[in-house]
Amino acid sequence: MTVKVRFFARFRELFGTDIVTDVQNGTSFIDLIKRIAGKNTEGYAAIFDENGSFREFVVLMQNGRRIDCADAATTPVADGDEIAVFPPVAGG
Amino acid sequence: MTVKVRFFARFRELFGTDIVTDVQNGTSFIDLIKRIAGKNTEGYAAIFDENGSFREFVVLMQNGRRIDCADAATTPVADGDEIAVFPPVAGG
Amino acid sequence: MIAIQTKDVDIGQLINAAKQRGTGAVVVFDGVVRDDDITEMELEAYEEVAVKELEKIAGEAKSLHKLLSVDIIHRIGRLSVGENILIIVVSAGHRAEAYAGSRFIIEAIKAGVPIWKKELTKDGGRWVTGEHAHGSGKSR
Amino acid sequence: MIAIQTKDVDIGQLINAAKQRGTGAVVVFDGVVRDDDITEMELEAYEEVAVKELEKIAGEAKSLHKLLSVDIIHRIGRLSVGENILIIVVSAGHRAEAYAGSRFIIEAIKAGVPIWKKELTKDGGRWVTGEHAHGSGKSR
Repeated sequence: MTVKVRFFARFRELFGTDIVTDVQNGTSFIDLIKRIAGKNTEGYAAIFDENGSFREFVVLMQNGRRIDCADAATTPVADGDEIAVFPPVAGG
Repeated sequence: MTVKVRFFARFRELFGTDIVTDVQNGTSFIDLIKRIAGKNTEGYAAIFDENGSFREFVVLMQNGRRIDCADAATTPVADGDEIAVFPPVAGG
Repeated sequence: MIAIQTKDVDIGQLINAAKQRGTGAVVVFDGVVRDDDITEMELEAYEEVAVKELEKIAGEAKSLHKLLSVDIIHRIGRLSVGENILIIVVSAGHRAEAYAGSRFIIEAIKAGVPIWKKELTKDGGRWVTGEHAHGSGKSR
Repeated sequence: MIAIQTKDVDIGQLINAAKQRGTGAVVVFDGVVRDDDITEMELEAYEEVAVKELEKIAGEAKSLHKLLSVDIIHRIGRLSVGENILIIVVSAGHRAEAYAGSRFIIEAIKAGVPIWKKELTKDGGRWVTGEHAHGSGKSR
Protein backbone atom coordinates (compact mmCIF):
# COMPACT_ATOMS: atom_id res chain seq x y z
CA MET A 1 0.00 0.00 0.00
CA THR A 2 1.00 3.62 -0.51
CA VAL A 3 1.21 6.62 1.81
CA LYS A 4 2.36 10.18 1.36
CA VAL A 5 4.62 11.83 3.93
CA ARG A 6 4.79 15.62 4.09
CA PHE A 7 7.47 17.47 6.00
CA PHE A 8 7.26 21.17 6.75
CA ALA A 9 9.57 24.05 7.64
CA ARG A 10 12.93 22.85 8.98
CA PHE A 11 12.01 19.24 8.40
CA ARG A 12 11.11 19.97 4.78
CA GLU A 13 14.54 21.51 4.28
CA LEU A 14 16.10 18.35 5.66
CA PHE A 15 14.00 15.73 3.90
CA GLY A 16 12.08 17.33 1.07
CA THR A 17 8.32 16.89 1.09
CA ASP A 18 5.48 14.96 -0.52
CA ILE A 19 7.36 11.69 -0.26
CA VAL A 20 5.17 8.95 -1.68
CA THR A 21 6.28 5.56 -0.47
CA ASP A 22 5.16 1.94 -0.41
CA VAL A 23 4.66 0.48 3.03
CA GLN A 24 3.80 -2.96 4.30
CA ASN A 25 0.49 -3.55 5.93
CA GLY A 26 0.74 -2.94 9.69
CA THR A 27 3.65 -0.52 9.55
CA SER A 28 3.47 1.91 12.45
CA PHE A 29 3.87 5.66 12.20
CA ILE A 30 7.15 5.69 14.01
CA ASP A 31 8.64 2.92 11.89
CA LEU A 32 7.63 4.64 8.67
CA ILE A 33 9.06 7.99 9.72
CA LYS A 34 12.25 6.40 11.06
CA ARG A 35 12.78 4.66 7.75
CA ILE A 36 12.53 7.94 5.83
CA ALA A 37 14.43 10.00 8.39
CA GLY A 38 17.19 7.39 8.59
CA LYS A 39 18.47 8.51 5.21
CA ASN A 40 19.66 11.79 6.74
CA THR A 41 21.64 11.75 9.98
CA GLU A 42 21.07 15.41 10.80
CA GLY A 43 17.40 15.08 9.99
CA TYR A 44 17.02 11.94 12.07
CA ALA A 45 18.53 13.72 15.09
CA ALA A 46 16.17 16.65 14.56
CA ILE A 47 13.12 14.43 14.94
CA PHE A 48 14.23 11.60 17.27
CA ASP A 49 16.08 11.66 20.56
CA GLU A 50 18.86 9.26 21.67
CA ASN A 51 16.30 6.65 22.68
CA GLY A 52 14.64 6.72 19.30
CA SER A 53 11.52 8.49 20.61
CA PHE A 54 9.97 11.51 18.94
CA ARG A 55 11.39 14.73 20.31
CA GLU A 56 8.88 16.46 22.54
CA PHE A 57 8.09 19.27 20.13
CA VAL A 58 7.46 17.17 17.00
CA VAL A 59 3.90 17.31 15.68
CA LEU A 60 2.36 14.47 13.71
CA MET A 61 -0.80 14.49 11.63
CA GLN A 62 -2.71 11.76 9.89
CA ASN A 63 -4.97 13.14 7.18
CA GLY A 64 -5.03 16.57 8.79
CA ARG A 65 -5.71 15.34 12.33
CA ARG A 66 -3.08 15.51 15.03
CA ILE A 67 -2.04 12.26 16.58
CA ASP A 68 -0.19 11.90 19.83
CA CYS A 69 3.47 11.04 19.39
CA ALA A 70 3.03 8.53 22.22
CA ASP A 71 0.57 6.61 20.04
CA ALA A 72 2.83 6.64 16.99
CA ALA A 73 4.48 3.33 17.87
CA THR A 74 1.18 1.50 18.06
CA THR A 75 -0.83 3.31 15.36
CA PRO A 76 -0.55 1.68 11.92
CA VAL A 77 -0.63 3.79 8.80
CA ALA A 78 -3.38 3.04 6.30
CA ASP A 79 -3.39 2.92 2.53
CA GLY A 80 -3.70 6.40 1.05
CA ASP A 81 -2.81 8.18 4.29
CA GLU A 82 -1.33 11.64 4.18
CA ILE A 83 1.08 11.88 7.06
CA ALA A 84 2.55 15.20 8.14
CA VAL A 85 5.58 15.75 10.36
CA PHE A 86 6.53 19.21 11.50
CA PRO A 87 8.19 21.36 14.14
CA PRO A 88 6.20 23.75 16.37
CA VAL A 89 4.03 26.16 14.44
CA ALA A 90 4.84 29.86 14.33
CA GLY A 91 2.10 31.49 12.31
CA GLY A 92 0.35 34.73 13.05
CA MET B 1 -16.38 91.90 33.39
CA THR B 2 -17.40 89.46 30.66
CA VAL B 3 -17.57 85.68 30.50
CA LYS B 4 -18.71 83.23 27.86
CA VAL B 5 -20.95 80.31 28.76
CA ARG B 6 -21.12 77.32 26.45
CA PHE B 7 -23.81 74.69 26.73
CA PHE B 8 -23.60 71.37 24.90
CA ALA B 9 -25.91 68.59 23.76
CA ARG B 10 -29.27 68.64 25.57
CA PHE B 11 -28.33 71.79 27.44
CA ARG B 12 -27.46 73.55 24.18
CA GLU B 13 -30.89 72.68 22.84
CA LEU B 14 -32.45 74.22 25.95
CA PHE B 15 -30.35 77.38 26.27
CA GLY B 16 -28.44 77.96 23.07
CA THR B 17 -24.68 78.27 23.38
CA ASP B 18 -21.82 80.79 23.36
CA ILE B 19 -23.71 83.12 25.66
CA VAL B 20 -21.53 86.15 26.33
CA THR B 21 -22.66 87.95 29.46
CA ASP B 22 -21.57 90.67 31.84
CA VAL B 23 -21.04 89.59 35.42
CA GLN B 24 -20.19 91.41 38.60
CA ASN B 25 -16.87 90.81 40.22
CA GLY B 26 -17.10 87.94 42.70
CA THR B 27 -20.00 86.15 41.04
CA SER B 28 -19.79 82.42 41.69
CA PHE B 29 -20.19 79.71 39.06
CA ILE B 30 -23.46 78.53 40.45
CA ASP B 31 -24.96 82.01 40.62
CA LEU B 32 -23.97 82.77 37.04
CA ILE B 33 -25.39 79.54 35.71
CA LYS B 34 -28.58 79.89 37.75
CA ARG B 35 -29.11 83.35 36.34
CA ILE B 36 -28.86 82.08 32.77
CA ALA B 37 -30.76 78.86 33.41
CA GLY B 38 -33.51 80.70 35.22
CA LYS B 39 -34.82 82.04 31.93
CA ASN B 40 -36.01 78.54 31.00
CA THR B 41 -37.99 76.48 33.50
CA GLU B 42 -37.42 73.15 31.75
CA GLY B 43 -33.73 73.93 31.36
CA TYR B 44 -33.35 74.99 34.97
CA ALA B 45 -34.85 71.67 36.12
CA ALA B 46 -32.48 69.78 33.83
CA ILE B 47 -29.43 71.25 35.54
CA PHE B 48 -30.54 71.90 39.14
CA ASP B 49 -32.40 69.74 41.63
CA GLU B 50 -35.18 70.86 44.04
CA ASN B 51 -32.60 72.19 46.48
CA GLY B 52 -30.93 74.33 43.86
CA SER B 53 -27.83 72.12 43.70
CA PHE B 54 -26.30 70.91 40.46
CA ARG B 55 -27.71 67.57 39.45
CA GLU B 56 -25.19 64.81 40.04
CA PHE B 57 -24.42 64.22 36.38
CA VAL B 58 -23.78 67.83 35.34
CA VAL B 59 -20.22 68.56 34.25
CA LEU B 60 -18.67 72.02 34.56
CA MET B 61 -15.51 73.33 32.94
CA GLN B 62 -13.61 76.54 33.36
CA ASN B 63 -11.36 77.24 30.38
CA GLY B 64 -11.29 73.57 29.41
CA ARG B 65 -10.61 72.23 32.92
CA ARG B 66 -13.22 70.37 34.89
CA ILE B 67 -14.27 71.86 38.17
CA ASP B 68 -16.11 70.03 40.88
CA CYS B 69 -19.77 70.96 41.11
CA ALA B 70 -19.31 71.07 44.87
CA ASP B 71 -16.89 73.95 44.44
CA ALA B 72 -19.15 75.89 42.10
CA ALA B 73 -20.79 77.84 44.89
CA THR B 74 -17.49 79.13 46.21
CA THR B 75 -15.49 79.49 43.00
CA PRO B 76 -15.79 82.93 41.42
CA VAL B 77 -15.72 83.33 37.67
CA ALA B 78 -12.98 85.52 36.23
CA ASP B 79 -13.01 88.05 33.44
CA GLY B 80 -12.67 86.35 30.06
CA ASP B 81 -13.53 82.89 31.38
CA GLU B 82 -15.00 80.32 29.07
CA ILE B 83 -17.40 78.28 31.13
CA ALA B 84 -18.87 75.04 29.80
CA VAL B 85 -21.89 73.20 31.17
CA PHE B 86 -22.85 69.82 29.81
CA PRO B 87 -24.51 66.47 30.47
CA PRO B 88 -22.52 63.22 30.65
CA VAL B 89 -20.35 62.58 27.61
CA ALA B 90 -21.18 59.81 25.16
CA GLY B 91 -18.43 59.82 22.55
CA GLY B 92 -16.70 56.83 21.02
CA MET C 1 -3.18 62.27 13.47
CA ILE C 2 -5.54 63.34 16.21
CA ALA C 3 -8.68 65.02 14.92
CA ILE C 4 -12.33 65.79 15.39
CA GLN C 5 -13.84 66.28 11.99
CA THR C 6 -16.93 65.78 9.88
CA LYS C 7 -15.22 63.95 7.03
CA ASP C 8 -14.28 60.29 6.95
CA VAL C 9 -10.73 58.97 6.71
CA ASP C 10 -8.98 56.29 4.66
CA ILE C 11 -8.21 53.60 7.22
CA GLY C 12 -5.89 51.77 4.83
CA GLN C 13 -3.72 54.88 4.56
CA LEU C 14 -3.64 55.28 8.32
CA ILE C 15 -2.52 51.67 8.71
CA ASN C 16 0.30 52.15 6.22
CA ALA C 17 1.45 55.31 7.97
CA ALA C 18 1.32 53.52 11.34
CA LYS C 19 3.98 51.02 10.25
CA GLN C 20 6.88 52.80 11.84
CA ARG C 21 10.25 51.17 12.41
CA GLY C 22 9.83 48.32 14.90
CA THR C 23 6.15 47.68 14.16
CA GLY C 24 5.00 44.09 14.46
CA ALA C 25 1.30 44.69 15.09
CA VAL C 26 -1.31 47.25 14.12
CA VAL C 27 -4.72 47.25 15.79
CA VAL C 28 -7.63 49.25 14.42
CA PHE C 29 -10.82 50.04 16.27
CA ASP C 30 -13.65 51.35 14.13
CA GLY C 31 -16.81 52.41 15.94
CA VAL C 32 -19.80 52.37 13.62
CA VAL C 33 -23.32 53.84 13.70
CA ARG C 34 -25.48 50.85 14.64
CA ASP C 35 -28.97 50.44 13.22
CA ASP C 36 -30.82 50.63 16.53
CA ASP C 37 -34.04 51.75 14.83
CA ILE C 38 -32.49 55.08 14.02
CA THR C 39 -32.43 57.08 10.83
CA GLU C 40 -29.19 58.95 11.53
CA MET C 41 -26.89 59.96 14.34
CA GLU C 42 -25.88 63.51 15.15
CA LEU C 43 -22.59 64.09 16.95
CA GLU C 44 -21.47 67.19 18.75
CA ALA C 45 -18.17 67.99 20.46
CA TYR C 46 -16.62 70.66 22.63
CA GLU C 47 -13.97 70.66 19.97
CA GLU C 48 -10.99 72.52 21.37
CA VAL C 49 -11.20 70.68 24.66
CA ALA C 50 -11.96 67.30 23.09
CA VAL C 51 -8.94 67.51 20.78
CA LYS C 52 -6.66 68.35 23.70
CA GLU C 53 -8.05 65.45 25.71
CA LEU C 54 -7.62 63.06 22.78
CA GLU C 55 -4.00 64.22 22.50
CA LYS C 56 -3.49 63.61 26.19
CA ILE C 57 -5.04 60.14 25.95
CA ALA C 58 -2.84 59.31 22.94
CA GLY C 59 0.26 60.36 24.88
CA GLU C 60 -0.72 58.32 27.90
CA ALA C 61 -1.48 55.27 25.75
CA LYS C 62 1.90 55.57 24.02
CA SER C 63 3.89 55.64 27.21
CA LEU C 64 1.77 53.12 29.14
CA HIS C 65 1.61 50.57 26.33
CA LYS C 66 4.79 51.26 24.35
CA LEU C 67 2.87 52.24 21.25
CA LEU C 68 4.87 53.41 18.26
CA SER C 69 2.05 55.45 16.76
CA VAL C 70 -1.47 56.52 17.61
CA ASP C 71 -4.18 57.99 15.36
CA ILE C 72 -7.56 58.99 16.70
CA ILE C 73 -10.21 60.46 14.43
CA HIS C 74 -13.59 61.18 15.97
CA ARG C 75 -16.24 62.33 13.58
CA ILE C 76 -18.98 64.84 14.32
CA GLY C 77 -22.04 66.00 12.44
CA ARG C 78 -24.69 63.78 10.89
CA LEU C 79 -23.76 60.18 10.21
CA SER C 80 -25.82 57.40 8.65
CA VAL C 81 -26.09 53.81 9.79
CA GLY C 82 -22.85 51.97 9.00
CA GLU C 83 -20.70 55.10 8.88
CA ASN C 84 -17.51 55.35 10.91
CA ILE C 85 -17.82 57.35 14.12
CA LEU C 86 -14.44 56.79 15.69
CA ILE C 87 -11.29 55.33 14.23
CA ILE C 88 -8.33 54.42 16.42
CA VAL C 89 -5.18 53.07 14.78
CA VAL C 90 -2.24 52.03 16.96
CA SER C 91 1.01 50.27 16.18
CA ALA C 92 3.41 48.49 18.50
CA GLY C 93 6.22 45.99 18.43
CA HIS C 94 3.97 43.20 19.67
CA ARG C 95 0.29 42.37 19.66
CA ALA C 96 -0.31 42.48 23.42
CA GLU C 97 0.74 46.13 23.53
CA ALA C 98 -1.27 47.03 20.45
CA TYR C 99 -4.49 45.49 21.77
CA ALA C 100 -4.05 46.92 25.26
CA GLY C 101 -3.21 50.38 23.94
CA SER C 102 -6.19 50.42 21.60
CA ARG C 103 -8.53 49.35 24.38
CA PHE C 104 -7.09 51.92 26.78
CA ILE C 105 -7.83 54.68 24.27
CA ILE C 106 -11.44 53.74 23.58
CA GLU C 107 -12.23 53.36 27.27
CA ALA C 108 -10.66 56.74 28.06
CA ILE C 109 -12.67 58.39 25.29
CA LYS C 110 -15.92 56.85 26.51
CA ALA C 111 -15.16 57.92 30.07
CA GLY C 112 -14.35 61.54 29.64
CA VAL C 113 -13.98 63.28 26.29
CA PRO C 114 -16.65 65.96 25.75
CA ILE C 115 -18.48 64.49 22.77
CA TRP C 116 -22.20 63.70 22.59
CA LYS C 117 -24.42 61.64 20.35
CA LYS C 118 -28.04 62.08 19.47
CA GLU C 119 -29.89 59.24 17.81
CA LEU C 120 -32.34 60.58 15.27
CA THR C 121 -35.45 58.47 14.88
CA LYS C 122 -38.68 58.72 12.94
CA ASP C 123 -40.28 60.24 16.06
CA GLY C 124 -37.58 62.78 16.81
CA GLY C 125 -34.36 62.14 18.65
CA ARG C 126 -32.81 60.99 21.88
CA TRP C 127 -29.47 61.90 23.40
CA VAL C 128 -27.34 58.85 24.14
CA THR C 129 -26.79 58.53 27.87
CA GLY C 130 -23.20 57.40 27.72
CA GLU C 131 -21.64 54.68 29.80
CA HIS C 132 -20.40 56.95 32.56
CA ALA C 133 -23.60 58.74 33.38
CA HIS C 134 -22.35 60.32 36.59
CA GLY C 135 -20.56 63.43 35.49
CA SER C 136 -20.01 64.57 39.09
CA GLY C 137 -17.56 67.15 37.87
CA LYS C 138 -14.58 65.11 38.96
CA SER C 139 -11.60 65.30 36.68
CA ARG C 140 -10.21 62.07 35.24
CA MET D 1 -13.18 35.43 3.76
CA ILE D 2 -10.80 32.86 5.19
CA ALA D 3 -7.66 32.41 3.12
CA ILE D 4 -4.02 31.53 2.99
CA GLN D 5 -2.51 33.32 0.06
CA THR D 6 0.58 35.07 -1.23
CA LYS D 7 -1.14 38.29 -2.25
CA ASP D 8 -2.09 41.15 0.02
CA VAL D 9 -5.64 42.32 0.69
CA ASP D 10 -7.39 45.67 0.83
CA ILE D 11 -8.16 46.10 4.53
CA GLY D 12 -10.49 49.04 3.84
CA GLN D 13 -12.65 46.81 1.66
CA LEU D 14 -12.73 44.10 4.30
CA ILE D 15 -13.84 46.64 6.91
CA ASN D 16 -16.66 47.86 4.69
CA ALA D 17 -17.80 44.31 4.01
CA ALA D 18 -17.67 43.54 7.75
CA LYS D 19 -20.32 46.16 8.51
CA GLN D 20 -23.22 43.77 8.58
CA ARG D 21 -26.59 44.65 10.07
CA GLY D 22 -26.18 45.26 13.80
CA THR D 23 -22.50 46.21 13.65
CA GLY D 24 -21.34 48.78 16.18
CA ALA D 25 -17.65 47.92 16.26
CA VAL D 26 -15.04 46.56 13.88
CA VAL D 27 -11.62 45.50 15.16
CA VAL D 28 -8.72 44.83 12.82
CA PHE D 29 -5.52 43.05 13.75
CA ASP D 30 -2.69 43.42 11.26
CA GLY D 31 0.47 41.44 11.96
CA VAL D 32 3.44 42.97 10.21
CA VAL D 33 6.98 41.80 9.33
CA ARG D 34 9.12 43.50 11.97
CA ASP D 35 12.62 44.73 11.15
CA ASP D 36 14.47 42.44 13.57
CA ASP D 37 17.68 42.68 11.56
CA ILE D 38 16.12 40.67 8.79
CA THR D 39 16.05 41.17 5.07
CA GLU D 40 12.82 39.27 4.41
CA MET D 41 10.54 36.71 5.92
CA GLU D 42 9.53 33.46 4.28
CA LEU D 43 6.25 31.86 5.30
CA GLU D 44 5.12 28.33 4.70
CA ALA D 45 1.83 26.62 5.49
CA TYR D 46 0.29 23.17 5.45
CA GLU D 47 -2.35 24.88 3.42
CA GLU D 48 -5.33 22.54 3.28
CA VAL D 49 -5.12 21.84 6.99
CA ALA D 50 -4.36 25.44 7.97
CA VAL D 51 -7.38 26.76 6.05
CA LYS D 52 -9.65 24.24 7.77
CA GLU D 53 -8.26 25.18 11.16
CA LEU D 54 -8.71 28.89 10.43
CA GLU D 55 -12.32 28.18 9.48
CA LYS D 56 -12.83 26.27 12.70
CA ILE D 57 -11.29 29.09 14.75
CA ALA D 58 -13.49 31.64 12.96
CA GLY D 59 -16.59 29.60 13.78
CA GLU D 60 -15.60 29.24 17.42
CA ALA D 61 -14.85 32.95 17.70
CA LYS D 62 -18.23 33.83 16.18
CA SER D 63 -20.21 31.74 18.59
CA LEU D 64 -18.09 32.44 21.69
CA HIS D 65 -17.93 36.21 21.16
CA LYS D 66 -21.12 36.92 19.19
CA LEU D 67 -19.21 38.16 16.19
CA LEU D 68 -21.21 39.19 13.13
CA SER D 69 -18.40 38.57 10.66
CA VAL D 70 -14.87 37.21 10.63
CA ASP D 71 -12.17 37.52 7.97
CA ILE D 72 -8.79 35.89 8.36
CA ILE D 73 -6.14 36.23 5.66
CA HIS D 74 -2.76 34.68 6.39
CA ARG D 75 -0.11 35.35 3.81
CA ILE D 76 2.64 32.95 2.78
CA GLY D 77 5.70 33.27 0.58
CA ARG D 78 8.34 35.96 0.82
CA LEU D 79 7.41 39.17 2.60
CA SER D 80 9.45 42.30 3.18
CA VAL D 81 9.72 44.33 6.36
CA GLY D 82 6.49 46.24 6.93
CA GLU D 83 4.34 43.91 4.83
CA ASN D 84 1.15 42.42 6.23
CA ILE D 85 1.48 38.82 7.43
CA LEU D 86 -1.90 38.23 8.99
CA ILE D 87 -5.06 40.28 8.78
CA ILE D 88 -8.01 39.58 11.06
CA VAL D 89 -11.17 41.66 10.67
CA VAL D 90 -14.10 41.07 13.01
CA SER D 91 -17.35 42.92 13.53
CA ALA D 92 -19.74 42.81 16.46
CA GLY D 93 -22.55 44.77 18.01
CA HIS D 94 -20.30 46.13 20.74
CA ARG D 95 -16.63 46.78 21.27
CA ALA D 96 -16.01 44.28 24.09
CA GLU D 97 -17.07 41.41 21.84
CA ALA D 98 -15.06 42.67 18.88
CA TYR D 99 -11.83 43.03 20.89
CA ALA D 100 -12.28 39.68 22.66
CA GLY D 101 -13.13 37.87 19.43
CA SER D 102 -10.14 39.35 17.61
CA ARG D 103 -7.80 38.38 20.43
CA PHE D 104 -9.24 34.87 20.62
CA ILE D 105 -8.51 34.36 16.93
CA ILE D 106 -4.89 35.53 16.99
CA GLU D 107 -4.10 33.46 20.08
CA ALA D 108 -5.66 30.36 18.53
CA ILE D 109 -3.66 30.87 15.34
CA LYS D 110 -0.41 31.26 17.26
CA ALA D 111 -1.18 28.18 19.32
CA GLY D 112 -1.96 25.66 16.67
CA VAL D 113 -2.36 26.46 12.98
CA PRO D 114 0.33 24.77 10.85
CA ILE D 115 2.13 27.81 9.50
CA TRP D 116 5.85 28.54 9.86
CA LYS D 117 8.07 31.56 9.46
CA LYS D 118 11.70 31.80 8.51
CA GLU D 119 13.54 35.03 9.05
CA LEU D 120 15.98 35.63 6.24
CA THR D 121 19.09 37.52 7.29
CA LYS D 122 22.32 38.58 5.63
CA ASP D 123 23.91 35.41 7.06
CA GLY D 124 21.22 32.97 5.99
CA GLY D 125 18.01 32.28 7.83
CA ARG D 126 16.46 31.09 11.05
CA TRP D 127 13.12 29.43 11.64
CA VAL D 128 11.00 31.27 14.16
CA THR D 129 10.46 29.11 17.22
CA GLY D 130 6.86 30.08 17.85
CA GLU D 131 5.31 30.81 21.19
CA HIS D 132 4.07 27.30 21.84
CA ALA D 133 7.26 25.38 21.32
CA HIS D 134 5.96 22.13 22.77
CA GLY D 135 4.22 20.46 19.91
CA SER D 136 3.57 17.31 21.95
CA GLY D 137 1.15 16.12 19.33
CA LYS D 138 -1.85 16.99 21.47
CA SER D 139 -4.81 18.32 19.58
CA ARG D 140 -6.23 21.68 20.59
